[in-house]
Amino acid sequence: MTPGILPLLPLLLPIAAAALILVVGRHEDLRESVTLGTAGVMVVVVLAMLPEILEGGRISITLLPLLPGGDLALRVDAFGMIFAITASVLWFLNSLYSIGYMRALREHDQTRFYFCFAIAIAAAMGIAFSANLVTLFVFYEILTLVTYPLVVHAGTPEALQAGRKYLAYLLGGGICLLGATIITYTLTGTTEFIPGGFLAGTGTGLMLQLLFILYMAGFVKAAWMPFHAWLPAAMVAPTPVSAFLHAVAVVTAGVFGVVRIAGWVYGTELMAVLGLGTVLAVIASFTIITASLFALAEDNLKRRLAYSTVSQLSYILLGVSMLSMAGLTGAMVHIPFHAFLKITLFFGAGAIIVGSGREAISEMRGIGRKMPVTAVTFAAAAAGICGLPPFCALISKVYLSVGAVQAGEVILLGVIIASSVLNVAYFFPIIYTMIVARPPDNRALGEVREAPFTMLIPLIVTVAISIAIFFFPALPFLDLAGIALAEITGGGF
Amino acid sequence: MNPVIAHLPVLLLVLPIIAALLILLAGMVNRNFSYPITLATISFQFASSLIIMVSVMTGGTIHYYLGGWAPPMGIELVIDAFNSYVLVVILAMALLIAVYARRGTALDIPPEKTVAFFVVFQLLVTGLCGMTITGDIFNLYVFLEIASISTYALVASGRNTRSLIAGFNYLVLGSIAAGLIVLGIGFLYVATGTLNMGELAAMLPASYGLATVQAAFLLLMIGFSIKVAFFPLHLWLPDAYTESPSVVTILIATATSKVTAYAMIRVIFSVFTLQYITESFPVTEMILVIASIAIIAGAVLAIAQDNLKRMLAYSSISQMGYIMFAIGIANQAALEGGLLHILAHAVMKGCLFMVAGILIYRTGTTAIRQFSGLSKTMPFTCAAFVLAGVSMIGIPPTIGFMSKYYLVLGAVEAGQYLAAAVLLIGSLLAVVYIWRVIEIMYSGSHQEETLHTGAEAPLSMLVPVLILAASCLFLGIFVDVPLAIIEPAVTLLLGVG
Amino acid sequence: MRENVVIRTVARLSIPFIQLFSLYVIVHGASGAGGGFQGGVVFAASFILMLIAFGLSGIRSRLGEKGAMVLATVGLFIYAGIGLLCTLFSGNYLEYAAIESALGIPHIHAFLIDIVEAGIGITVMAVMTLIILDFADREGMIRD
Amino acid sequence: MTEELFTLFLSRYNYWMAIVLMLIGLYALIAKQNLIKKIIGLNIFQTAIFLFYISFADVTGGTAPILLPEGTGALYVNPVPHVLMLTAIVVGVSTTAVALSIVVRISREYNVIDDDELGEVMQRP
Repeated sequence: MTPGILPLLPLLLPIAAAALILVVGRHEDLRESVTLGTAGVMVVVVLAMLPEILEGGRISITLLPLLPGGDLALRVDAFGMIFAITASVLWFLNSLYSIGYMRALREHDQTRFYFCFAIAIAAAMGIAFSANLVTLFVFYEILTLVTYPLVVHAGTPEALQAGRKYLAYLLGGGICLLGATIITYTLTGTTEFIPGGFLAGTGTGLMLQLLFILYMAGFVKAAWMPFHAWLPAAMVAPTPVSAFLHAVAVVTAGVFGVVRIAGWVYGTELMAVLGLGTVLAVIASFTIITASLFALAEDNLKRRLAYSTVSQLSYILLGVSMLSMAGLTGAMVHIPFHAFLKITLFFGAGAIIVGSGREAISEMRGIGRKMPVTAVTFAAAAAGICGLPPFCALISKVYLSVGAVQAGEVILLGVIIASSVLNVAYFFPIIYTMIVARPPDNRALGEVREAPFTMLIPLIVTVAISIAIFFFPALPFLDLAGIALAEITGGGF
Repeated sequence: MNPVIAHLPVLLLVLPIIAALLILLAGMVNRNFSYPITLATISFQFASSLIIMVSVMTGGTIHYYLGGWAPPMGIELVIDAFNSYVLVVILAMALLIAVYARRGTALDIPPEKTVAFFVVFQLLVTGLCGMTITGDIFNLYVFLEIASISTYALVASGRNTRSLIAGFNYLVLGSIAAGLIVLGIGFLYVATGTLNMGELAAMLPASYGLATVQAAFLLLMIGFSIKVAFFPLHLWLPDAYTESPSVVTILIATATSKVTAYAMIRVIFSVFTLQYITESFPVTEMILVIASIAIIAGAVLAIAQDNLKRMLAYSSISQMGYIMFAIGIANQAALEGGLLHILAHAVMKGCLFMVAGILIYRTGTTAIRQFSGLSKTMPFTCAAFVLAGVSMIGIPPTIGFMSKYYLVLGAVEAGQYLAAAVLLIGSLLAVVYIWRVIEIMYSGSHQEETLHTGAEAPLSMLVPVLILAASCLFLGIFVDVPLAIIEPAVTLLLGVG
Repeated sequence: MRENVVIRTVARLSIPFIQLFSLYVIVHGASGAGGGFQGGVVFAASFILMLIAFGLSGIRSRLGEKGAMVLATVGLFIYAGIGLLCTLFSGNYLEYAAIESALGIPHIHAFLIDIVEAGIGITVMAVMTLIILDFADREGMIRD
Repeated sequence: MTEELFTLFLSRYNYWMAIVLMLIGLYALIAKQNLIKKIIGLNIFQTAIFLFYISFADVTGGTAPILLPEGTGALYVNPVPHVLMLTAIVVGVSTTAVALSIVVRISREYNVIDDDELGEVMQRP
């Protein structure tokens, strides 16, 4: 483990940028250059750490002695790197996209918007690089708080209502996480993430099981059912925010946390002994199927995507619940893979809002004729989520299926297959409506036009990345997952 | 030791009393002279408290015998880690409030009363200092009454005539409390024949079994509970906080309540001991239960309020429950949390009440629903409110979170999972009442007809607010700075038995 | 107020004695029962009598609000000054023995105590008078 | 039995008196509507405490605690509670002064000094 200040940069850069954004707030171009520039540098900084991680190294730095049980400490490891790369790359694309989106819609309070975005990405990086539970918790709460102004950006009563729901769920979850952290500390005297876990041999079985439930309640950001309601509600936010919630940071932080707890706090063996895999499997399966059914019934495009996210996140939980090599690999790589595809979908939805002002799927008949790029990329990403080649999600789904088979759980395999069918069932009508279906009459598409350039580039790039990953899966996500798994299992099962 | 530093403990009390009368005399010459003298005196007190704290941290506990008479004959000033910490906290708050008071008094205090106001203000601060550093329990009572009587007068000093009734009710309840306290002190004296806290602690264990000592304990507890407005003895507090002039509200919410809580902790742990409240006369469970009820009830009542100051007042009842909670748990982590919360609550409640004062100053209203759109015209004030509010909720890395963390940690270590849950639920309830205000501030448009002026607060009011808001954050991040003095303080408190 | 010869005459006769007695009580504070506080209150009581007998102007002509405030301050300065004087002689606050040993004058501490008691007495008397004046000086209450 | 109780009462009658006074004071504080009467109740309450202190300081047959020239072994009462009560009296006087001045202002502002009537006056807009 090498010490270094490199992990600090992804945190400090956005915070500095946020301050700068406040200062130059009036000058739009300058403000947005700051955002974009920082995002670009962030990607470089994160990637600069990649070689060392790929060699199996870790970079760590202790910032402050914060609390008993946890200094404010950062440690970059392979799994954190997966999240960090995903978040930083997507933030860059998302920033580019939001500039187009926010300007096209002439949104108010853009300075506050970019300010909160910058802080939020710093918090996401903090979560990715946190070395212990306390640090994780600190950044987790900050993330909740700074995304709130983004969610209620519209300022309408509806948005405020959604914001209240958002806060209630996430802060409520945060409190559970705090309780769980403190109980963990009292049990073990540490909260440091240790590969393979450190809870084994402490506390009674029942206690540890309850503790796990508390952790799950804490990671309500993973939007598992029945604690998912905040996510569809948060769809009132501007689309870049939705993209941020669903792909870049927020829900990702939730599932990231669950994997961290499973691999670095409990450890797979203890999870198996306590039967927690089963608990998780039940939750995940229930969520996957139910959320897909909910998605079928939604006509609002963004809300349908939200339920799709709820469902897809539980794939990751499902992978964890298998507690096997293949399952965990699938879970870890599904985090970035799903993120890249889902952000494309949200970018597409946003582009449709900007280009046509429509949010209901039923109103989008034939929209693809006027917005070809958007429609095609949207269709591609939707197909990707369903698990079709040549998109990255196929890889993670294969791993998950293999994991299910290896675990001998036919039911889990059934869940995966059933949900893929449901995915197709709720995505293909959209694609059909947009591309194949004829517009109701000739004038219906009169005001519809393609979204601005800055919004299309991110769309194309994310699709391209998801295809590229399909062909070169090892770089870097599968490799990183492999290293992380080797860490927590001590080299193999 | 430098002779001036050696005499600082007594200078801290004597010079400000002289200054208080100087303010009176200077005010007779010219009304404008009184404010600078107040500011200078409190600055002096704050500087001395810092010096005292440093010398306590380096050289250990300071004992100062008044008149050269060693106890039990004479009165002793004792400054250890615990009270030097409290001293710095309240004087820092007093200094910021004094800065704030220059414009802050303009609305509430008639110009011809400002001189008297600053005299009593100065006496209150000095009384609080006296309470903090005295080592004699009867002397504690005397300073408590100096502070309390000043507070009654200040509460009733505003233009708002309702403050008179609030002040009178506070006076009645406060005097009953003082009576109970002095009766309790009498019982202690009967049981031991001394009034010095150190000697009491040494001599009391021999008579732990006596009903006299139990009666003394209960009388003192009830008396102090009224003074700190510990639920359900809080009845005076909402009116007193709501109706008094803003500056007074800030002062009693941050300094008076903190020092009274200090006195209570001091009596419980340094006069009686941990052993007494856990073994000889087990009351910790009961304190814990009542504190838990206070936390929830205060927060629920706060949610129900329309008036910002009243809401913050009920929130104070809830937050004082946190400090009592620490007493109820009575282990190292919880008490560290409780002591940290003294600082945390002073800083954040000070900030919130200052913001409330600014809003009254600028808009003339305390009705929460009329604050819509204020973030546009008063961005800094509203940002400060958000930061302090977030700290009140207990979001990391603010100071409010740190104290909450220690309290929960203490509760979990003591096996009180239910109590820990109550504490966490209490902070969720804080979200409801704080966020309601934030939501209104940051949404909606500026309503011209309800608001006097759309300007940001004057600088002399804004700077203290911003300092406090920043402290909420930075004291949280660099929490090891206050903890450096809190840890030895808690060790001292727990180690006496 | 209607003139009442009996009250005025009695007051005129007794006030000097009351005030003299108060001085006795103050001076006696160092060595016996008594002291500044009691003496000061007795002195202030004479002003109450004066108020009843001669009305507000009766007191005001002798000791007005401003005068009382100045006296209160002066009394406190005497008390605090002696206390701080002790610290100058490297004693603790109010440690008379320090001055005694430094100057080598025996029994000076009794003298110092008297001064301190006098200071306290002046302050108490002035403050009590101020309270009396404040309450008396209201519309519809005691008038001339 | 009754006789014993009576003896117990008599032997400690000063404390009982203090308690009775204290209760009278508390009663006045709570039950009286007139604010001035409340203040009187407060004073009675405080006086009861003074009495209590003075009572326990007393030593049967003791003299004043003054150092006599030849005074060795003289039985004297404990002076400390007396001194304490002196201070407590000051506190009591100050409290009363503040309370009275508040009541004076209340009466000037509202023209009533009765708690109930005050409540009614406050209800009016």
